[in-house]
Amino acid sequence: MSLLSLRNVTAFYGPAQALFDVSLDVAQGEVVALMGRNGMGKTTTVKAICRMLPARGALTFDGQDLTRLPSHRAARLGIGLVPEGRRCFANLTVTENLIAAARPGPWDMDTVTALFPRLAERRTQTAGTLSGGEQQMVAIGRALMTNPRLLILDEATEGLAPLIRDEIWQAIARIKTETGTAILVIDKSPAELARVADRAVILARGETVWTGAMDALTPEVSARFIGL
Amino acid sequence: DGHGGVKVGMITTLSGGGAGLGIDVRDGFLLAVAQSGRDDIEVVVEDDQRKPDVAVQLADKMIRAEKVDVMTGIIFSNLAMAVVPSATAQGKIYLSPNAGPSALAGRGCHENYFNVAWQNDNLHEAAGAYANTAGYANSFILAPNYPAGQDALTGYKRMFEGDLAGEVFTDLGQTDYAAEIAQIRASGADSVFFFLPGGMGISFLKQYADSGVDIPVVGPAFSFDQGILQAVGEAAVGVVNTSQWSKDLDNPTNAAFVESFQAEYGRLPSLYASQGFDTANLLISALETAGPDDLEAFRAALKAADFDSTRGDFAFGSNQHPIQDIYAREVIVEDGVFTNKVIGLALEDHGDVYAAECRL
Amino acid sequence: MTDPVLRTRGLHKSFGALVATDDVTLDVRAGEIHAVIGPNGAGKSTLIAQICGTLAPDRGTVTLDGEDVTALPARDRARKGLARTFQVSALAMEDTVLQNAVLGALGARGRPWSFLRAATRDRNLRDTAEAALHRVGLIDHAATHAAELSHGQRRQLEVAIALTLAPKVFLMDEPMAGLGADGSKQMTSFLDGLRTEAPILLVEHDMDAVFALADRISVLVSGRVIATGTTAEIRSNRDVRTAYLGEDA
Amino acid sequence: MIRETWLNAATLTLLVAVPAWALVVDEPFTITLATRAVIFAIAAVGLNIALGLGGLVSLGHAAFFGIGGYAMGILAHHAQTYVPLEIGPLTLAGTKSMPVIWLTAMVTSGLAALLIGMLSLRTAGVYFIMITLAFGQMFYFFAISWPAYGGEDGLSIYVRNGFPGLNTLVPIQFYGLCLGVLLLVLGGMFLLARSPFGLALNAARQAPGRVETVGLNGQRVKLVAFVISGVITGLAGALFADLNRFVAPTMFSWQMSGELIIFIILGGTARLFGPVIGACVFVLLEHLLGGLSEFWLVYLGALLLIVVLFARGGIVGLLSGRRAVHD
Amino acid sequence: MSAILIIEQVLNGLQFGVMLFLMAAGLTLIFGVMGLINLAHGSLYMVGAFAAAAVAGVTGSFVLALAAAMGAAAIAGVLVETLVIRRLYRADHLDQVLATFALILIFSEGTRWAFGSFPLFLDTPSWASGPVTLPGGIEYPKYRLMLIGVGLAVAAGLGLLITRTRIGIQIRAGENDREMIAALGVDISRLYTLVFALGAALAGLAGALVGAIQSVQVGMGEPVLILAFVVIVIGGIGSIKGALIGAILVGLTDTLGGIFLPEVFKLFMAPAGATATGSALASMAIYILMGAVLIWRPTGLFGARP
Ligand SMILES: Nc1ncnc2c1ncn2[C@@H]1O[C@H](COP(=O)(O)OP(=O)(O)OP(=O)(O)O)[C@@H](O)[C@H]1O
Ligand SMILES: Nc1ncnc2c1ncn2[C@@H]1O[C@H](COP(=O)(O)OP(=O)(O)OP(=O)(O)O)[C@@H](O)[C@H]1O
Ligand SMILES: [Mg+2]
Ligand SMILES: [Mg+2]
Repeated sequence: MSLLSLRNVTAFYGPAQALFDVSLDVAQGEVVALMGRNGMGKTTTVKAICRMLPARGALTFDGQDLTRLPSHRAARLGIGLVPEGRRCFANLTVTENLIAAARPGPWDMDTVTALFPRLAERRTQTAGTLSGGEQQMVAIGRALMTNPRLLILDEATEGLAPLIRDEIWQAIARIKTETGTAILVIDKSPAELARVADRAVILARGETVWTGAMDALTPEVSARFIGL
Repeated sequence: DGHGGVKVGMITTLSGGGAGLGIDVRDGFLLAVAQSGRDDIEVVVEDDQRKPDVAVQLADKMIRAEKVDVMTGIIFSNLAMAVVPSATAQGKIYLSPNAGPSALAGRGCHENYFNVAWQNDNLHEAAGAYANTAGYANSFILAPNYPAGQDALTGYKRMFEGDLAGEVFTDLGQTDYAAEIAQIRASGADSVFFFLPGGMGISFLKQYADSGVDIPVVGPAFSFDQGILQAVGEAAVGVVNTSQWSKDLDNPTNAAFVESFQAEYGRLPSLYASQGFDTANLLISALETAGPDDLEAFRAALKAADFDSTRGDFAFGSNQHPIQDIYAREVIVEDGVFTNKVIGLALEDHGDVYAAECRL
Repeated sequence: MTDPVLRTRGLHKSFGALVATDDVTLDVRAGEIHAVIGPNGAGKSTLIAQICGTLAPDRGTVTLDGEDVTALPARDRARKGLARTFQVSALAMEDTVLQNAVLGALGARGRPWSFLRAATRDRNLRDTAEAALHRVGLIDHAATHAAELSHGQRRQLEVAIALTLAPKVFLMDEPMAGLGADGSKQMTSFLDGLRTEAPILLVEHDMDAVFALADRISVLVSGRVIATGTTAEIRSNRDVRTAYLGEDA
Repeated sequence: MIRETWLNAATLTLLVAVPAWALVVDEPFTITLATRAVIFAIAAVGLNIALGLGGLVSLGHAAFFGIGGYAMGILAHHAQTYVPLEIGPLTLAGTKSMPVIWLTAMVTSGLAALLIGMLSLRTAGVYFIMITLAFGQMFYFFAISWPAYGGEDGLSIYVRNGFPGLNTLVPIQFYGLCLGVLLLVLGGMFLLARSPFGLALNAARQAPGRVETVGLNGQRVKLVAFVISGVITGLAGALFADLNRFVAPTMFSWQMSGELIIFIILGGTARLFGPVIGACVFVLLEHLLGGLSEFWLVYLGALLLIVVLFARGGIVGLLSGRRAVHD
Repeated sequence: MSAILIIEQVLNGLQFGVMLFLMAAGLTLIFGVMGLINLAHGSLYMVGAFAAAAVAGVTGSFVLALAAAMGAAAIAGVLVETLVIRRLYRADHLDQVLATFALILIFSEGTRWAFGSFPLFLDTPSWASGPVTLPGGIEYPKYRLMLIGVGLAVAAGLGLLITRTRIGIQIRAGENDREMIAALGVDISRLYTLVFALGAALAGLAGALVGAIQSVQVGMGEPVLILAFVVIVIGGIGSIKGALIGAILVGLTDTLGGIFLPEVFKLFMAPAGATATGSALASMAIYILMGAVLIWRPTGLFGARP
């Protein structure tokens, strides 16, 4: 049984419909890539999952109906979010950002700073003054520290230097193999996604248009839905 | 009888901080009207929210829309200054049940303006006079820094013959008096005079009592009136204050007033209630002889002040402000209620100094 | 070779104990795209901020077209021809795309003290703005409110506003960030054409774009320029590979 | 959009029709009430240039309202007592002419706005709210304790000042004058909001960094807006004093500043007619509820609460069915 | 003026400052930390004072009165938060201003309706009234010393809560980005309700404690409200330390200004004019202080620099 499951989900921004028919599944320990051009509804799907946007349709996590839960209850079921645009708590220090919502588990201050040594150096700096990439590390660390069962990464490597990006991809691969955490990942680099993801889901205009194993993602499909 | 009805416009403070005073004036006034048994006196009451511009608007409404003949009700001097000059200029009679700013008593006096309470300086002057008789020789005096406060200190100094150990203006609305109390303690004064109306006086007295300074205090009645006294509590007991009226003044009108007010409203009347009551009775007495349709005669009837006031003898001076006795009262506890007892006369048949400037 | 259009000399900035910019000397020559790359927190954005004047350096100078502008506030530098785009879009979100572009044109004119005629009816302002929108491909969205634009469109609008200023140098902080694969491609070809108009100082982590566009690359590490050179030189530089690119780049 | 235009037209019609009706049925107080609403509307439209367009939430605009009021009070006082006004070596005669008084009110409140604005614009957000409050309070306490012009008692003027060609003592004529000023101010606001200056001001509110990077001086744009705003509010102050034939320090109080802000929010921030509708509705409520009971302010509070909770974008937002331009 | 009087006045200024902090403490939490403009804070202060006066009148116990003050204000706070404020977190600050202004009207007149127009009686308890003699022969009211103690304890407690505890971190995170902290699994709505209730309870406590030496009347909260905002802004929004220091600065300025400015003016003016001018300036002193601080440091003494 899949950990996260969306069936025919629709969602609106006020009067404007943004999701028309999204279906996707993420199983325990699986990495799923959510792909699509700019503005096709990837972030909106994430918001629907995290209950930041009201949505209709079947949305379950670990068998529980998400549509009835407020945002924090959904998160407490074990969903960890690295949001688009980082959204660090600007006036809090790096440490405070990390521990604000931490829950016990293998990810703690030590393991996160081992992953991003840069954060240990900037521990007492307020997040608002960090460089763009440093903020991105905070956002990832913050989500990890909630020790989620499903980690959602929305453009988590945006603005990161190639070296760090590599490290993040390696970390994702490690998380997948070592902890069995499921991962839903959105990223603009198909090559990187291809290395870590098991399966891919492609959105176009708010609809799921393609689902399949990563190696079934042929250049034709890519060209048609992603523009490559 | 024959002199037709009268329409009275009452603008007074019924909401917000100063509401207690306005409510008492209104209730006293309406009580007298009711007791007179006359159904040809119509009273229109409006709330000025203690805002001068609102009071001005209401006066306009009373005059233009309600077409009243007589106006009354204003509690605060600054509102009176905003309303009275133009109302009297438009030929309306104004009977002041409380405020008596000096500007309206001296050069700014008007034949249509009658003050039925006091000129603002009066109670302070009485306090100064009382301080002399009590043998005080060195007073520390304080009041808020605004016209009424400045008038208060002037009034006290006018009568007080001793020296001043200190003279301080506090902020309007100030709530903490530790600094002033320390100054009093250090000043070597043998008496303290203060004029701090409303909550300011409550704060001052409580803090003064708590400070351990035991120099005797005198002040005008405003901080020791029935309504406010319960909030000051023990701290006020024994303080001498000056007033033209007291619940225990021994005259039949007053006894009847106190009893009927209590019966009607279930509380003891205050100074303001007595002023409202007297104002109405003045009006009623004048209506016996003339109505506002004959302004000349009506003014004369008012000026005669031929009514039984709750404070005993009452007459108007040349500027149509009261000439009356002002008493010294002491705060006591009576059946568990804080109240005042008259202990003597501070000033007899007292008028005001501004009358000389009034060309009426 | 002509004089460089933009040049920094010994720029230095520290935040407490942290040296964010350490004696940075570099220049941008006419017709070139000069890329600045480096690890996160190396000081690239801080450098841009000092060049455009929103952050005062501790010491060092910035020269534009031979003129020392170090003491000038940001807006005067903008008037003299420094146009920047933001790493995070900074647009008047309630205004339309056209109004945002007109604001740029107004900036180029320099005087906002006109109180009566509608700004979008002013021929000159409107022409400049529309020309810029046309070039970035946003002209069809002129009446759309900026808040309703997608991420990529906002980046295009950023560039359009810079275009209305007809600057001497463009300063661009991560223009590809958040763009999808096709969006990046479009942006890359657009910037490629732009360099003939005015040179570009480009900060970017997208190495495909950098290697495709840059005439020269400077590598910043811990606030210090560790190498400057052509694409090929930088690609093969050992230090750069270990500090930034990784071995398999 | 269309509905908002209709709403504005309806408001204008009412502003003409109601006093006209009052004139016919001889209800002069209704005219006075309408005049009060119109003057408040002028002050609030003035504030809205700073607050709505420039995002400068000034809790000290009563300072300008009061300065305008005292400009009228002092000049008329000197005229009515025939004592010339001496400022240092300068000796000026008082005046009872509205145009002169208006000019004085606008110049003095403009100068005050320039000074206050220069100092206050160093701050932003809540700090700006509070520093403008501080300046307002300084004027308030000064006026209370300054004995020359009546201190807390204020200053009464016996006869309303004159305007060439009008008998201002006739309520409808004075009303017409005030309405004329309001229309002028609204027209100015309409043009200003669309002008290059308005564009820059609007952008300076939304994205201050952006304005600087296109080479414009956003702070100066805001300062000019603040001064224009102060000038208009000052003019309204002079009219208000003339309406009451009276000025008092309460015109400087923070409650006054607060009320101006309330008018704007109640009507709809950054809407052309928001402050007008807000002021009219507030004055009307005050009048209608005032007679209901001693505790009428409770009803007023409840009504205001309902508006904020259920009508985002104020009354204009509610009635025109469009959400607030900014949130 | 004797040295001992000067020392005593400085002490009065400090004391007044701590009292101001006590009055501002709840607001520091609600406005300073949570970033909510709550004009009705003064009403919560008033609710506390009235509840205390009512309970003290019936039971005669000051401690019970304090408990009642905190309880009543906290309940009022929870009601206000859940019924009104909660809908306005996302809204413009200006909507909060209008809504809480409306609440002031409702609270004030509602209280007047329930308790009448005259001030109520609330006095210091007998065990804390009267003066004590401090070293140096200064006589000082016992109750005020107690107020200083409570004020400092509240300051320390709040400081720890906000900077040291996870709840404090979460509150501040919520002020930055409510949606995000919720998406990380923190029940920010409940947390905010609790914090709001705590802020309200502190306001109620201050109302009762300070009400005992001032007057308990309708409208007592409004001057306090303005003062409390001044204090927080001078200190820098969000900083507890700043609020305490701001309060003490305001206390000293107000007390010493009132005493010394008239004296200073007497040096070169006629006494009557000097007293009037000095007093006039003294009443403006705290606003001049706030203006000067903000011109010098646009985000207050300890506020976050932009
Ligand atoms: N706050 C909003 N209000 C209205 N419409 C929105 C809002 N946010 C996004 N949209 C619209 O919803 C659609 C989907 O946007 P979404 O952010 O989910 O795209 P995305 O796939 O994440 O794109 P990108 O790769 O650019 O991040 C877009 O058309 C966008 O314009
Ligand atoms: N105001 C500040 N106070 C303290 N440190 C700061 C401040 N601003 C920036 N820094 C630090 O200076 C360093 C350089 O930051 P900068 O934003 O210039 O990096 P960058 O090279 O642009 O990085 P990225 O590629 O991640 O955007 C970072 O370590 C950052 O944390
Ligand atoms: Mg997205
Ligand atoms: Mg950067």
